[in-house]
Amino acid sequence: MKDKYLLKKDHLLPLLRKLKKTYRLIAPVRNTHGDTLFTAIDRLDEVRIDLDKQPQNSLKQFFFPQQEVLFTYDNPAGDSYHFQPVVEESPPSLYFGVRPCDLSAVLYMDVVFLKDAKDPSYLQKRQNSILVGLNCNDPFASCFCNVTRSGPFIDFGFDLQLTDLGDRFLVEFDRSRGQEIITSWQQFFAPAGEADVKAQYQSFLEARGKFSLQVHLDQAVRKLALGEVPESVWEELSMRCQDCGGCAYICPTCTCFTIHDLQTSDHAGERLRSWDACTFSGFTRMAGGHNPVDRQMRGIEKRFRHKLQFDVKKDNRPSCVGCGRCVNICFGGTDIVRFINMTCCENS
Amino acid sequence: MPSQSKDLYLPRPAEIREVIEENSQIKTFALSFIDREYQDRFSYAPGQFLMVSVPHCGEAPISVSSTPVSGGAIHLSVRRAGRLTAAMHGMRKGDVVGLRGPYGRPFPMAELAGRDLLFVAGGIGLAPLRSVINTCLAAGHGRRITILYGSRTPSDIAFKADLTSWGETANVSCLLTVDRAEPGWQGEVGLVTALLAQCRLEPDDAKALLCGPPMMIRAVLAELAERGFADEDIITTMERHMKCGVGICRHCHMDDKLVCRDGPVFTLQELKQLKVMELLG
Amino acid sequence: MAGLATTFGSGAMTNSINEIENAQVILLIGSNTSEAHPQVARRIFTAMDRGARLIVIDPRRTLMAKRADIHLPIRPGTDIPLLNAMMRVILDENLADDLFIEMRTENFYGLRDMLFRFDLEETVRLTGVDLARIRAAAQLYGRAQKAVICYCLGITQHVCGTGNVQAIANLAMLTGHVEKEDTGVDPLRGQNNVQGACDMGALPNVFPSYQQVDIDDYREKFERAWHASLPGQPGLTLMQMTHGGKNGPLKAMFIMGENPVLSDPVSDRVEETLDNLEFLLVADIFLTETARRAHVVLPAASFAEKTGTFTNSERRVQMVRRVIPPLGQSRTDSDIIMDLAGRLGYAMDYESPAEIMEEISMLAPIYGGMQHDRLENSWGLQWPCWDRSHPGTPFLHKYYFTRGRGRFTPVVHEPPAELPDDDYPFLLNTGRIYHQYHTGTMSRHSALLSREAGEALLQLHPEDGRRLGVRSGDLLRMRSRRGEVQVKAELTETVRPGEVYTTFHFSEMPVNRLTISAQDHFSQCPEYKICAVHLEKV
Amino acid sequence: MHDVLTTCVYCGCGCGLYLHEHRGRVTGSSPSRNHPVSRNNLCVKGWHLHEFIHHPSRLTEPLMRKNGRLTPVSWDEAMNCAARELGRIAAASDGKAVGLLSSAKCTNEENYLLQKLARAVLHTNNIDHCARL
Repeated sequence: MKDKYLLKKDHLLPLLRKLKKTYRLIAPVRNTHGDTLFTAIDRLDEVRIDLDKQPQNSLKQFFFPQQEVLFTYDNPAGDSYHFQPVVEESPPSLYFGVRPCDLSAVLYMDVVFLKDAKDPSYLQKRQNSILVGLNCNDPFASCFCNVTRSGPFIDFGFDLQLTDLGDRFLVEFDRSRGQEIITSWQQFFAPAGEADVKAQYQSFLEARGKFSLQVHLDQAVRKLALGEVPESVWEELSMRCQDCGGCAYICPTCTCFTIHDLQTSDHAGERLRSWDACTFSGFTRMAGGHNPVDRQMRGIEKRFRHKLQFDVKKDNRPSCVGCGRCVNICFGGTDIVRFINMTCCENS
Repeated sequence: MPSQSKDLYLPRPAEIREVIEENSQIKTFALSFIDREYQDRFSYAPGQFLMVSVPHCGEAPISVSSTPVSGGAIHLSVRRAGRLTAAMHGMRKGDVVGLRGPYGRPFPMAELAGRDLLFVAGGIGLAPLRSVINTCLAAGHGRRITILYGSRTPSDIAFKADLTSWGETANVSCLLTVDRAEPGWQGEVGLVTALLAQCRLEPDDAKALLCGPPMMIRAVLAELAERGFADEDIITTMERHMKCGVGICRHCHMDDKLVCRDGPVFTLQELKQLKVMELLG
Repeated sequence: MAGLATTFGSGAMTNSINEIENAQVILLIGSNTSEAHPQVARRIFTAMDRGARLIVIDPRRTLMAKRADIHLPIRPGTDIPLLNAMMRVILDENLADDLFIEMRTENFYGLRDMLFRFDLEETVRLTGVDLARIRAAAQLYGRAQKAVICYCLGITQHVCGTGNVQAIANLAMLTGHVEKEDTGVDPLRGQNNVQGACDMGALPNVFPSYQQVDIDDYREKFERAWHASLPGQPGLTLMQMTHGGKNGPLKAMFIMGENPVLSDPVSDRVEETLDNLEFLLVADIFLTETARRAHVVLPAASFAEKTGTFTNSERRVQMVRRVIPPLGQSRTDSDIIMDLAGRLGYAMDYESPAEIMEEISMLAPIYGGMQHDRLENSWGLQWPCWDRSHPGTPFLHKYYFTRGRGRFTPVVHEPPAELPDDDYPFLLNTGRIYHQYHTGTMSRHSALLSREAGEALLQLHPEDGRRLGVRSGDLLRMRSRRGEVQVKAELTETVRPGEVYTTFHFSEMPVNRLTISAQDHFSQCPEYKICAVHLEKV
Repeated sequence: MHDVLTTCVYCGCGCGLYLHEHRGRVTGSSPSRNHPVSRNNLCVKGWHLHEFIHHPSRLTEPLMRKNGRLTPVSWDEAMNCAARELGRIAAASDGKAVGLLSSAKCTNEENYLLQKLARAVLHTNNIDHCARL
């Protein structure tokens, strides 16, 4: 088959070892405590790459760190004020084992950070990235990418994409950088045959049948668009939200941030950008104390409307990729799945 | 003048040329970029805003209150509200702040030409409208201009020089009112809506521009609707907490709109599509 | 925690945090859980989603109270009458667990006699809650198979704090709600390592693992281990040390990572005490209000710059790991102590915190099996953990109470030390808020937390607000017999008329200038929760 | 950039969380998914735990009061003074006039050492911490 290749599983580690010479390698690593995180790998032999568990972090923190310095300033006397951009060149990085949900999230972040104004820090990191995807044969317990249409398989957005076919991976590429890798390291890749492509499709069909959550996303989207979500749902949510911000921080597509100055001496400081959550009351409170949004009532509402109503209106798709990371982590039990289900059963 | 990508968030130093004390709460700062060449190239349109940096205080959006004239000083009228504006009020001629911008969708100046214009402002709300009025007058706007301005007390009346000069212009009528009179005040006392009742308006051929506190906006909107103004002929500006100014950070969201990018200037028609607190009782 | 030690034999959470989500009934008393212990609140909400019932005893209508099935809004300081009333209902309605009482406890008749002696109506009147609600709560708790009581500083920070805890323990034993998984009595510890500091013997009367200093066997054991002769008299408590005043017992203090000027009651007295010391040594990460008064201030490393262990509220001992080297010239507290000991002529040579832990595990039996290598690749171990083969103890008192039999200790009402009167008509309660922590040393240095909650607010009922002519945001002058502060009002129905609530996180509003130094007789815990104040608009 | 599992320093829940180190600075904090307490989420304080670590007002050098003002000094000078004064007062009073406050913020190992310092070196049981506050 044209443009489709096979990579023996036995050859994966040797390939990564080669790629690591050119790129900083970031892959899901199972640490000694039992957590799996996307980790920048120093020594391939000292870590355990884990393709069986969902990494608890997404790629968000690599392209849009929790906290970063935008620039430094100094103001030695009142009559001068200088700004010095912080140039932090991110090395060419290869992200390996990126699931379709996380890949979709990166594509969403591209829209936020690069569509109109081009965020320099994001752009720099994104331009230096190679995304090697991994289709999901076995969705995890909290996954619902089938209803957000961002998985379990994806056919665009990656540089290289792997599908597990047992003892081998089917390898596809979407962009020239992916093709370059295949060309440069052709000893690892053999052309795929029609049977392999059929096997891939079979995996896809089977994967679609393996989701355990029932999430009626379309119905919730429709009700939001029509303004049919009962006030009682918002009331229940606002009562339950404990204001931790965790849903936004853990979400691969939540990109709200705040900017503030950190004074480092009498006459100098840094301007920092850090993650923020639209559920916080300080997110909208203006200088002087006036707040156009009542957090108590509307904090969590804003977030769900943004993801399932406003982004759908704007881009015709929700900004939830169904990765399930927020499911069951809410202190008050109001994750997006719970919200969708509440919305759907309220009518009946 | 969108900046290049690499310095999207990087302010440029600008020197305070003059500080005009409008009232006890509002000061107007006349600024120009220290980089002369940049200053000469810099342009903006009425209704746009700049992100102003003050050392250790971060940034705040401030709308431009001057008329864009090539190389001319940029006026920012600042009401003391939080930490940054308080620090700015302590600054003097020769001090330096950081500026980036201009940002936001300006007033539709082309649509204003050839129409009667009604300006209704309260307090600091006159700042962005001042930029529009002076720009219209500089362009030789020939139609009738009505300016209604409400302040809390006579000593809170800001932009006095402008108000005087507008009052002396042939096709401009300028009416003031205060919430509370002080000794010596001969003028009106009451809400701006009362002034509105005195005005002759031709809603079919006029545009109304309002800017002020939400309470005032709501009252004026009700009155204008009654007088037959169409929603698309009523234009106002929205104020929100902002961080990036360039449509990324989402602090200034109003439903699917962002005030920094889709506003701050909106027609009533646009606002009615949104759940906007200022319009809801 | 003295109350639980005398009744159960061990003053710690009997359960693990995760067990709470399996309980059928949760009784919350004196705990603003959703703000002070969010992870515990998360378990409570999960339990409720699985069908559990929540009873909240709190004078304020906190978020927990709003979500409760039964909220008992008691008059502050009347926990004992309320708990006694519940126990009386349980006896009257035959909901006591007779078999448990017989098999596992002692002195039941002492409790029973006391409960039958008092006038129920009269007792209920003290609490300000109606009997029907108390009865409903008692029935709910008494009938449950798996029930958990969580309490916090709202119970202990009273003159009758120990009595409050004993009453809670009585209630749990009366119904057999202890010694089982998903069932028990859980004091929620306020600070990340307050449990560990107690376990380590940072207390005037005990060595590590609660071995009393005045028992010769224990003292001799430590004398042998440490090659030093040790004092056998229990020492001074924190309040005795910080409230001595001009002629206090101390001439020198070494304060490591605490800020008593802001955290202790009657701040003026603390300042006077510290200012009159001949020598004050403070080690901290920031120049706190206390450090500013020191003769020598040592820069300490933060938790991100050192290795060691913390013990959480559920007795879980877990690793703290160094992420970066100490900032600037700062040093870890252990390096500081070892250096100081050396200069005082006593060699403390530990090559690592792991070696210190080895010494601890040899001397503190409940930490017997806890060495860093075991803690390193696990989620920690819960004490007691007697030896290296012991898996740790998720819930306490299985088969028998630590002290043998659980002892019923009848307690009766003791009124608060200071109640409102004509001159000081409001009752002031103090505590924490969600976004800030303790004296704010750490949390106030976070930009986002400070944005969310940047100043102290005084919660005041709208009715009182109207009477005082005060709106939200107005500045109030708040005065007690000991001092005065200014604070912004926040009108809210969370508090009841006549009662006000604020926090002690903000040094600009040092509320502990107002609080009283009255303390519990046994635990010396100060009565932060009740004092009388006068309010006026500034 | 690397992630280090550690334990939260705020309340008594004891969440397990990762601190993210980037070029010598702690730039982020996130929960451990499998830790029995944190279970993949933290409260708002935990999520912002990294923010105070590098705050510019952190103490970075020993200070000693000279002419009424706290003045930067060397470790040697500070520690000599501390040892001299504590030692003198402890010896003169047989430990009775010396008091130590330990901290619920410090590690078990540090608490252990401080009470050992009190008892074995300064010969006093005057040691306590804010357990009741």
